Amino acid sequence: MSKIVADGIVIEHFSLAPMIKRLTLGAPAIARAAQPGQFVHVRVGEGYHPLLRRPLSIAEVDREVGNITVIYRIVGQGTALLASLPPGEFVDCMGPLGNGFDLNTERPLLVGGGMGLAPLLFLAKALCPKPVTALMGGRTKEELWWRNVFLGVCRSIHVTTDDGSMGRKGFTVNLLPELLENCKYDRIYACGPLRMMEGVARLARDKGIPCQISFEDHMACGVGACLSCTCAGTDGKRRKVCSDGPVFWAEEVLEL
Amino acid sequence: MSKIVADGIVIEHFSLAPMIKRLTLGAPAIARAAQPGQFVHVRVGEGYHPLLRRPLSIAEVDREVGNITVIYRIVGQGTALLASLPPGEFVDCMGPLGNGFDLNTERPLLVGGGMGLAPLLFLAKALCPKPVTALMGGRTKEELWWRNVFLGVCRSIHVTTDDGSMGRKGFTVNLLPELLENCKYDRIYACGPLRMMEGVARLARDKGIPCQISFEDHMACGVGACLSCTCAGTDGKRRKVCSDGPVFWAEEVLEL
Amino acid sequence: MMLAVDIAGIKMKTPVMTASGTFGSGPEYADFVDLNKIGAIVVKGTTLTPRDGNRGRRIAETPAGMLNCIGLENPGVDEFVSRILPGLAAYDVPIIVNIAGATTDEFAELARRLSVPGVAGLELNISCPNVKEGGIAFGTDCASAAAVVAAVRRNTALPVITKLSPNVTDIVSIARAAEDAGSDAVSLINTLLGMSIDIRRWRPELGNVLGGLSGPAIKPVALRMVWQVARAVKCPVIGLGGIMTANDAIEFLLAGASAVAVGTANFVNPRASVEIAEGIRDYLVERGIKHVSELVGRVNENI
Amino acid sequence: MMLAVDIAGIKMKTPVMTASGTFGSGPEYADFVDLNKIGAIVVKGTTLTPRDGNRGRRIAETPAGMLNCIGLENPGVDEFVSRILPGLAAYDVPIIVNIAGATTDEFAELARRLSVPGVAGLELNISCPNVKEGGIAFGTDCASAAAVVAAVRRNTALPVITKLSPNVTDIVSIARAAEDAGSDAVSLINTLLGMSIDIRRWRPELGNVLGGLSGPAIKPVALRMVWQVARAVKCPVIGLGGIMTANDAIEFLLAGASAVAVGTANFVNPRASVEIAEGIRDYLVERGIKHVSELVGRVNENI
Ligand SMILES: Cc1cc2nc3c(=O)[nH]c(=O)nc-3n(C[C@H](O)[C@H](O)[C@H](O)COP(=O)(O)OP(=O)(O)OC[C@H]3O[C@@H](n4cnc5c(N)ncnc54)[C@H](O)[C@@H]3O)c2cc1C
Ligand SMILES: Cc1cc2nc3c(=O)[nH]c(=O)nc-3n(C[C@H](O)[C@H](O)[C@H](O)COP(=O)(O)OP(=O)(O)OC[C@H]3O[C@@H](n4cnc5c(N)ncnc54)[C@H](O)[C@@H]3O)c2cc1C
Ligand SMILES: Cc1cc2nc3c(=O)[nH]c(=O)nc-3n(C[C@H](O)[C@H](O)[C@H](O)COP(=O)(O)O)c2cc1C
Ligand SMILES: Cc1cc2nc3c(=O)[nH]c(=O)nc-3n(C[C@H](O)[C@H](O)[C@H](O)COP(=O)(O)O)c2cc1C
Ligand code: FES
Ligand code: FES
Repeated sequence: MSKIVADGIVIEHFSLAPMIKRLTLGAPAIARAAQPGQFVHVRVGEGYHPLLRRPLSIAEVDREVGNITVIYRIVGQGTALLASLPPGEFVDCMGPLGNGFDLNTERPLLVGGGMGLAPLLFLAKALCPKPVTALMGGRTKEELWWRNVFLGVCRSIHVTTDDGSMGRKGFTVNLLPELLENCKYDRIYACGPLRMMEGVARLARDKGIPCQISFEDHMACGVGACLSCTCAGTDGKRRKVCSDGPVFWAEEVLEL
Repeated sequence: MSKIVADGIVIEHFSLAPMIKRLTLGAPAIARAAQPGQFVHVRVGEGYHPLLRRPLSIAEVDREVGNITVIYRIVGQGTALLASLPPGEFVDCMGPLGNGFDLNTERPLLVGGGMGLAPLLFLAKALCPKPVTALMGGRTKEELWWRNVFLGVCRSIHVTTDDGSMGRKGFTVNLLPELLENCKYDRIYACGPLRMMEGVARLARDKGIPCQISFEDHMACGVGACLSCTCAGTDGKRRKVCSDGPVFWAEEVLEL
Repeated sequence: MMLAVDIAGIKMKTPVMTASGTFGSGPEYADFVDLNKIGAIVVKGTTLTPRDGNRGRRIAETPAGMLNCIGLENPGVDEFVSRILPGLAAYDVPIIVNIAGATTDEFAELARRLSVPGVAGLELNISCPNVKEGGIAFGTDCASAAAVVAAVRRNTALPVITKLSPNVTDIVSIARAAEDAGSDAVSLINTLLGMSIDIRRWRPELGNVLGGLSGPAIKPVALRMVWQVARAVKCPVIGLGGIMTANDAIEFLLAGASAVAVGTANFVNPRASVEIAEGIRDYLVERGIKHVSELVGRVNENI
Repeated sequence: MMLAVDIAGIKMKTPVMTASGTFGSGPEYADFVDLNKIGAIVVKGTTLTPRDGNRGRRIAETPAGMLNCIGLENPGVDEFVSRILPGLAAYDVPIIVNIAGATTDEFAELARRLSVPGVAGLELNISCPNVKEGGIAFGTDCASAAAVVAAVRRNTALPVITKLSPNVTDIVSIARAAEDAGSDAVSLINTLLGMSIDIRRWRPELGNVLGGLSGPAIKPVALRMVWQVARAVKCPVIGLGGIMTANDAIEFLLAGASAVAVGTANFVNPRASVEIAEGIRDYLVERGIKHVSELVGRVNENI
């Protein structure tokens, strides 16, 4: 599948929660090629300030219509600029970039925190009708509007919050052992804070379940050319998050 | 009258001619203070690219409603950005800046070329009901949509075009001697290309008619602080176009 | 009081000054900002005799920046002292005079003539890229920088600030030379030497061909130099170069500047110097920090 | 043919190259641009042994620019020759290898090992701001720059391009030293040394504290240096620094560059190198100019 640069037209753009937006772009060639776990590299303005593109995970795809959707948090200048675009405007996208998730599973468990849930949403849809279990964590229930977004695409959803305002009190890694006890998953996919992914990967290894994780790093090129985003592989070789990842097998990049 | 910085709200913004726009801003304090010949210094974007403000002559003022109007040609990045603003948006304006025209006249003649006609429009209105004569020049009749704009505020309008497609063929300075022969003006106001203003000022001097001209230069501060825009006065002293001008008595700055 | 600083004996209500050449002598901006709320005003570069400055176009825009080649247009020191300085007495703000000599002796003479009431300090412009004699040449060589400072030092009791050029391989050594020669503070950076070309006319955009680059584009270079110099000298450092917002100013303070100056930003937002000071105060209040000096040099490089 | 140039014996279809470190070794961008339409590809800085590069965050954005502190991560020269170079044979584009040694001997050895079929030329990176040994130190001193060039010269028959650092007082003297020591061309500029600070965490944004500034912000400085150097040396000059558009590239050609390189622009627009070449051709056609060489150095400074 080849990567392209294309002007995606804004089809729909609205707030899902405070500071969180859902943006659907008409970009048929990218939609056709996109795999769960891949991302688009988006130019947020015409001028030189900000200069670089912003990487955003592909959260949904409508291959027939030719749309891709991203879900993002407004954190700085770039996402704020993006957030101001009304339907009909164009967004310059490079994509789909990176290596996606391995879909070779029958009983998948998806573990996500924060904006890490965005690529897992696409993954969950792509895995349907397989029975997808999702485990999601957030600080408070206000952060778990994600639950509604995942409802239609999961067999079951488990939730933790740091303060116990929704689901189990604690972190996803606290609930995870129970899930692994009760159910036989053949693959775990984790995306979120590094600490969380490490915890998940450790438990997965102990149970002998193959685990994939998705990394984030500051990116300039997004295609493996600039070495802004590399990390150390456990084999001593370097990996590029943008093009070797963002999805890796846990043991490839995490010392567990 | 004191200068201010204010967010003017876009009231009306439309094309007067190809690449020419007329922009009306709600900016009551600037409207109240504005004198013909003064300008506003306009920030054309939020970011740092472009960085500097753009000077634009005040072309019309509605003191009651609190509006000012500028008429500008799209020539580069800044004016192109400005041109994209719809009604309801805000434009950060400093103004009114500079020294305006001396209005102490009974039979004024206004001579303008190109965008130099913008400040003369405000002047013509301010001089009403005195009998204002306007002499305007352009390359072709396409450039003389200005004529319609001036119709309501002048007693008589004379037109020259380089190619003869409208009015007299030639330059304003070619027609000027005739006008000066036939009519007794007590003041000439000229704004346009330097060569034109020099020609007009020379004829005015020969006839003993006091003449004011309006200068342009690249400006950073617009208030006399940076010395980007200075020119030599005929007395050997320097003048700042932004704050000593843009309107000068011809003999103050032109070696005739 | 949480913003008040004392830079080499110059008492300022806020650590935010205006940069030479960008704020006239102050009154030009009085319609827009209360000059009494500015840390200090550094007036336009002043020379022994009046100067007309450079011919032709004097500014050009560049991405997130601007080039200028004003060429030190100014009415000369005597006119400044007799005509401009008295008008500034109406304001309660320290006036620092930026001086530029074509020779060491001229610097010394300027210092002598400016050691008058109403002048709070002198800034030695050994870094102007836009003049033929003197200017940047003094600022690219340790020995001549030191000679200028020493000559000025002998002729004045006023606080002396040396303004450094960024167009050098090793700004730290020049800063040290200035300090050792008796400079009470250093300010940096002046503009980076740059150029732009009009591709329609195949000509430089600026009348003087080359000009000085200022504005946000140069901020990372300025910040780096302030950090390098602040670690190397004991005297206070005044940081400037591309400061547009309070956040920018805070970066400079953390990097080691005891005060900052705002230049090009004045053209974009005439209230910048005061709004930046307000923004710094808000930042301190939000974090429960008692005084701005607690930020100075506190960037932690050990990652 | 109106765009074809010969730089020190390297035949290019267009005068638009890609800058080292910003275009991988080429295939990374092959989905977006036809590599055969690029003037020359300058591959990432290559060292004698593999390097992991710097720890921590490696890029930060600045107004109209970016900072990087990659720190010359690369698989080492042998891996390059055995594994990467063969793959590039599929493309009809000159491959120039950017080399970085920690010592003069290392530069010489790199040149020897890279004097193999498939390598069209060497670019000596005596200007990397992001490594501890070697790097920029070679590029800030005439004698050591000359020593590197001479050592490389003895070890290779390939065209040698010396890449100059802008972080110097006098770039012209370094360019002359490189030319006199046998460099066939010079390329400039590498990045300006800069810094940025995270004011929430009171830490440098970059893992390496300092980084190299690139992008449109530095264009005026790069253009000035190209103009200064092109007037002073006889060898061809390759101009780079902030080139985003054909108009930017034309400024560099008029200033005296015989070819240009596109760096940071690739990140923003992966087709930049080819679109810029197309834009230059359009400019020539519109003006009835037969060949791009007719632009080189034609800026007229006599205003
Ligand atoms: C592969 C990948 C996928 C991502 N998917 C999503 C997603 O689906 N939804 C979402 O909300 N966010 C996602 N992010 C994070 C997102 O890219 C940043 O939040 C965004 O770039 C911030 O830009 P800004 O200008 O608003 O923030 P600023 O903080 O102003 O950005 C400054 C610079 O830092 C970079 N940056 C800031 N935060 C991050 C970050 N967390 N990761 C990488 N670079 C960063 C920016 O790209 C920019 O260059 C993803 C990041 C990566 C690497
Ligand atoms: C006092 C004054 C009043 C003016 N009034 C009008 C008016 O009423 N209508 C109108 O159409 N134009 C007017 N101009 C010219 C107008 O300011 C420029 O056309 C405008 O700044 C161009 O900006 P740009 O970004 O589109 O062009 P660019 O060419 O991209 O601008 C690049 C830089 O050059 C400056 N610049 C470009 N052209 C001029 C110019 N002719 N004069 C001064 N600076 C310039 C810009 O401000 C900017 O800093 C006036 C200029 C001055 C000095
Ligand atoms: C138009 C203009 C005129 C300047 N004149 C002087 C001057 O006379 N003396 C001086 O030391 N610096 C002068 N400077 C440099 C500024 O004081 C300041 O060092 C530089 O612009 C960097 O700060 P900034 O990016 O905030 O503008 C001038 C800068 C500009 C833009
Ligand atoms: C991420 C990155 C990595 C770079 N790596 C190298 C390098 O390995 N060797 C080198 O000589 N220059 C390197 N450079 C410098 C560029 O080749 C170029 O000189 C500089 O970025 C200025 O050009 P630009 O503004 O077009 O990017 C690098 C620049 C960037 C942004
Ligand atoms: S972002 Fe350039 S290599 Fe990953
Ligand atoms: S524009 Fe600054 S003095 Fe006129």
